[in-house]
Amino acid sequence: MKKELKFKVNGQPYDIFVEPKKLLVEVLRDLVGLTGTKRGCNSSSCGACTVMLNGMAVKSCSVLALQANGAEVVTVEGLATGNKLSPLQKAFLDHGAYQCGFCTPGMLMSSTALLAENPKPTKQQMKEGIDGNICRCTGYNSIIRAVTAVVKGEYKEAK
Amino acid sequence: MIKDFEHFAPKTLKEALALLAKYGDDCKVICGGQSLLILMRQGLVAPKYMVDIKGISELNYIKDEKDGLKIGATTTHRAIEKSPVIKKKYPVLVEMETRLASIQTRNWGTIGGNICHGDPAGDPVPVLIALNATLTVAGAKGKRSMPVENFSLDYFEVDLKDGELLTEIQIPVPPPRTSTVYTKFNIIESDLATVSVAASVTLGSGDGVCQNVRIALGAAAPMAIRAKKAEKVLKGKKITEALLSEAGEVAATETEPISDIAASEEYRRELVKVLVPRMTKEALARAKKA
Amino acid sequence: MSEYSVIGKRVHNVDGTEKVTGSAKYTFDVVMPNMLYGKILRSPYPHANILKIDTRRAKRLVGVKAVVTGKDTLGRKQGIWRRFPELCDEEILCRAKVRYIGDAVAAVAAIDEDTAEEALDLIDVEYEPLPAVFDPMDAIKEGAPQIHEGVELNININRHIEWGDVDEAFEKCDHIREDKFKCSSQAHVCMETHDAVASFGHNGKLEAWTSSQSSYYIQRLYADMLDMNESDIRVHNRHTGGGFGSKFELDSAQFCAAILSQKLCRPVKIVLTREEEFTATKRRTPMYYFLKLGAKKDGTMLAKEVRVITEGGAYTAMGATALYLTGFFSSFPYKYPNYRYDGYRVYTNTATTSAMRGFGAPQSTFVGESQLDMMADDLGIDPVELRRKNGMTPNYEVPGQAFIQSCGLHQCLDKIEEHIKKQGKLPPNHGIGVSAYGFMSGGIFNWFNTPYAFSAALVRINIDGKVDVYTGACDMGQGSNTTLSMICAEELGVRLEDVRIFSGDTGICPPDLGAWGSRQTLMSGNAVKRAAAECKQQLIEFAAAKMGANIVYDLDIKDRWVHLVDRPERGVSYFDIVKETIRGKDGVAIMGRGHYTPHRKGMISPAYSFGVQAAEVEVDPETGRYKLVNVTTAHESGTVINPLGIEGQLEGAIMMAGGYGFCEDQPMDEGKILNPSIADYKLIRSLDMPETDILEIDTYEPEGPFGAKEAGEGLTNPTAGAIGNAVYKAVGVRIYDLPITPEKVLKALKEKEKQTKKAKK
Amino acid sequence: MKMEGKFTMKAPIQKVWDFLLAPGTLASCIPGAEKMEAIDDKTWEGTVKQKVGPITVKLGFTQTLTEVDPPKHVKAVGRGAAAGGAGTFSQETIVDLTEIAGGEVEVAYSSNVSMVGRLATFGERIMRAKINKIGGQFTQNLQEKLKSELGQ
Repeated sequence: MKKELKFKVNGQPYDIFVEPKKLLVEVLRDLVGLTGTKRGCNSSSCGACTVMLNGMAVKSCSVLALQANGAEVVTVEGLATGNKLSPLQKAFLDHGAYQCGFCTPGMLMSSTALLAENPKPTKQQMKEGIDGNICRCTGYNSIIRAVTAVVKGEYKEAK
Repeated sequence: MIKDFEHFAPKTLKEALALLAKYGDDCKVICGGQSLLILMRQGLVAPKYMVDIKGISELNYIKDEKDGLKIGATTTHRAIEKSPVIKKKYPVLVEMETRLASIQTRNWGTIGGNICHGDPAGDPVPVLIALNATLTVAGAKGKRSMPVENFSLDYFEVDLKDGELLTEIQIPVPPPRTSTVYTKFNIIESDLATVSVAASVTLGSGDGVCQNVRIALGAAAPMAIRAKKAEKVLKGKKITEALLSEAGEVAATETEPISDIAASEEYRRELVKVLVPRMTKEALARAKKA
Repeated sequence: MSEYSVIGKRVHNVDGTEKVTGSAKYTFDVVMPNMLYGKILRSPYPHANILKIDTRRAKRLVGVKAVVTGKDTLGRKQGIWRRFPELCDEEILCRAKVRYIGDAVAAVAAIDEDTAEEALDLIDVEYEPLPAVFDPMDAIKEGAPQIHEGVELNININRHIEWGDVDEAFEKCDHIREDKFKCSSQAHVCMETHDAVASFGHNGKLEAWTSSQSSYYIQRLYADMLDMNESDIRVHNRHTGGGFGSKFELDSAQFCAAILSQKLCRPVKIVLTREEEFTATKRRTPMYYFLKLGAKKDGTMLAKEVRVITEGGAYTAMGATALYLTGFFSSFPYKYPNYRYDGYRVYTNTATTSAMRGFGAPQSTFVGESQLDMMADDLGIDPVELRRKNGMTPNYEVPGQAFIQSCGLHQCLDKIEEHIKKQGKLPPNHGIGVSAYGFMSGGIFNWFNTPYAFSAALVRINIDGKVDVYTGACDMGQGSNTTLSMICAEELGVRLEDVRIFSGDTGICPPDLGAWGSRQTLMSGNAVKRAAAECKQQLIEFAAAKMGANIVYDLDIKDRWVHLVDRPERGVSYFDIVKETIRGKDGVAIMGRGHYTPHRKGMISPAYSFGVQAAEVEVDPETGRYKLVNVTTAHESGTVINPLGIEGQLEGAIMMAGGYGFCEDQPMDEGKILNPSIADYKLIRSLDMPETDILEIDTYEPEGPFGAKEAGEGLTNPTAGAIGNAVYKAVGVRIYDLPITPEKVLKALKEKEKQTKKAKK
Repeated sequence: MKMEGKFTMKAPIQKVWDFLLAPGTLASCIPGAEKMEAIDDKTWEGTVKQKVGPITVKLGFTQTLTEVDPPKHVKAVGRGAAAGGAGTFSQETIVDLTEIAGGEVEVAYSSNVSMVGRLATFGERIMRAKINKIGGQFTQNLQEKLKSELGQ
């Protein structure tokens, strides 16, 4: 039996009815229509589906959609303001912190959550911050360089 | 593929227990769901009813009380990791949490869910055993408590009867000059443990004698276990390298490891032999400073 | 470098903004009106006859629109070695027999994925299990179960390469080593699993969207399997979530989606699950290696003999190429005067082994570089010195095989030696291991039997001066769209932002063999460059006439400025010239065509890149656990088109190749892969990733566009060998089989301890 | 997954053999066996229920004696399928009896269990651990039954 799910995605309120078995990632992609969030595994291992739920990075394939009732969700589509990219998005571009791009939404959400929580992380903390996300292309170091650049304030005016 | 189910989101423990009593074997409890949802996606678990206790706020707390630390079962790993009081008084819990899976998992997954999943390679249980923790479960008939090492019964099986819920973890105030440490051995940093060791050492006053020691092993048997014989080797003695190494050898005989894709049975025993002395020594060194 | 205005600049990929905003659309994201979802039923047996398939119960399930089996296909067998029909051995939807756990037997289309999956459980397949064989060493024995009818001893294919007189040369050697190694399997683990949306119209034409490295191959193989004209099939390549060698053969998602769609005339989408991705797509070829290496006292290598038996799995796929290349690259990057290779690819009842980044060379480099270090040890020669003594140099001919023009191996060796010296005395249990490598820039072979040029491109300049590039090349994340756009911009003398690229759409792009064998920078790059040059020529002809320049002057275009080369201040705006040229050509947009097929470049590749890598590890001798501390690579890939792109390729290769050495493996039990999930398949994550440093060496490859050559796969070759050599340097034990796990290291340490004790007694 | 072992017992070989071949002896040693029905003197059908943590598996299975060489050798082959299409399994048990000195009989057994399907693919770590354990219990049950039956 479907149940009501009221939540906000990227600031936009939604009031929809979902089957209890639906995972947050499925609702975001199939019902809300935001396909930026990806799915790469079936075992909560790859992090491609990472979104922010009430400010925390979570794997949206491992959260029942109904558990997001009343919550605020931010997806990769919510990072840029109009045509203005977020500092991390800009840094990812400049540092080549993506290749095929399939893990990138998850990487961006993990790093965004990390910096929201701790604006001055150490390198080790940055690595921990994206350790739940697999990237098969870049080797991670360019992602760490991108996050470092943001932490150093190189993208300040972009805010 | 997840089979559909009926979803209940009780707001209180009482409501949850009533639901569990009503639906019995046909229902499963979900909290963070970080382990359960994987099994459900794989079609291995397909409950008709799901009691979602994530929203029960009365079980979500960290309390620092006179007789020790109380953690509610629906407290997330991340809340423990970031708790200032835990960091100050029970730093081993923070060390353990930072190595548990990924931040995403810790943000949503809960300590209670982890313990109830009964994975012998889980991180919290060995540490809680070393800390001499107690668990409280609640059911229709009331509450009961037990030492954490008695809770796990077998592979992925714990001492929860139908209709019962884990509600609280209690950690006693450690005696003075006590230190507890934890390590897990794996190949990929954030992976499950191939073998894990938690050790807690209490030093006697001044003489450097090991007054008490608790050693717990993860992924070395069907459930996290206490290496009691190894503890005996060390207890009441002044610790020497030879004794430590003997404790490692003895601990290895207490294990019942399996061979799987991560490691062979023999290798797991070897790791216990190495890591038990190593962690005990570490705990000892820290206890001396404490 | 300053001679270029676009090339050599650090630029972000042309599709970067889409990727960081989540607006990039992958096949995974494609949703079409009236679309159905498909799922595939796979064999749980490694080897069995299919006695009966009853689909009635599945068809009755509400929401199921079609169920197909092998009987619904034309019964053809496909393979990428099309020139050799006997090597086209895979039906994809099996009709009579399954040959590995994961072979497809039926497919369902339904209104949603859950319904389709539910229907799979309702298909009753009656199997007759057959004796199965999993290890090539067993499969090759007399009396082993025969996997393909008529294939004796299960030998799928064998390759022989030889030059010089190997036997005679061994007699002259002062020292000979014989060693055995085993290379493990590896999964590609593309973040986007194989997926396809196939859509047949009522006109019988097929349009498909798929995550692929070669739209042309998929189009052609579809045509083979469905008995259609190529031109009635349009394959789109959208953003592709990684390929690494796994996505240029026709796969079960593509084929089953098409068969279902053909039946229903509705779009059908199939996305493989991660488990299917691990168990039912191709993987890296495991190999048994038997090496014999002979040298003079002074370190001169006189002869090498290599025998390889590879685990082929159930079908041929690209495994035949891997067999050939591992044999050729076993001689790399050294000047062996005498060399012999014999390789056998053996069918087994396991998932098919095929192409994966490096294509047989990571295997040959691991074993070759391990053995070379052992030889250095035996001879008492420094490992870098030994490599220097025998290393390839520019303009070297591999006898009868290949001609190497540019080669910066020695500069790389110098840089790495310098790097190692700079580290000084290492802490205890640390070690630095070295590994040298080379790789090809695209293959010359045409077993696919294409009548087309290997690469082709069209360039069109529109009235506003903006440039459209059309190429069959496929960007799977490696950044070829960016590289090719840069090459086009440089050649035409415009800015990168003036170029728009359309790639991998067989409906509008000229055929190109696609993104494999590190071919796109050189081959597609040459095609694009030539197409751009043809456009530029038209502009320059017009500009020369317009400017009335003296006939002795050459014209060129740089940064949108059409000018005299010797008097750059004399010129006109590119935009003006474009407008006028189009007007002058009766309103036809300016178009250029370019193509490239290597000729007279030997049998392997038109160019080779080289490098040397040094890996530092720290070993815990009590547990065998080691940490990858640093990986430093000196490499040369000719002119660097996009430095940012090359860094990414290099660091990414270390994650993958380091994983091959360190932790990635696919253990099996009776043909069943035991770790078909990312939870159980160990991948290097950010906390495990070593520090990486790059030492760039300048070279210029005459055959490449602006002097460029490959920088994609070669970088995957050295790391496993460097790790093995580093572990040896750190604690003195040699691991002969991949991956080099802590457990193996500890076992070897204990064995060594035993031997030392014995020796003391 | 293979399990092997042997033990000795003081009893006439024929007696051990008779017991071993008695209807259902082998099948009933399977831990969690719930219902056992003899189809003929060589075939039994039954169900097995096993709980592995959160996973409950219900298997329907058939066991057949495929090789009988009295009083020395018996081979039993079992096949089963889990309810809900979660997977199928096959099991092969060989028991060899050898008379050794002093009126003792050596009972050597080997058992090979293999699983296919979703259970096998997904629950690797969990199932493997459990199957090892079930295998151990099976042989333990066999030993205990023999010993108790033959009064040792």
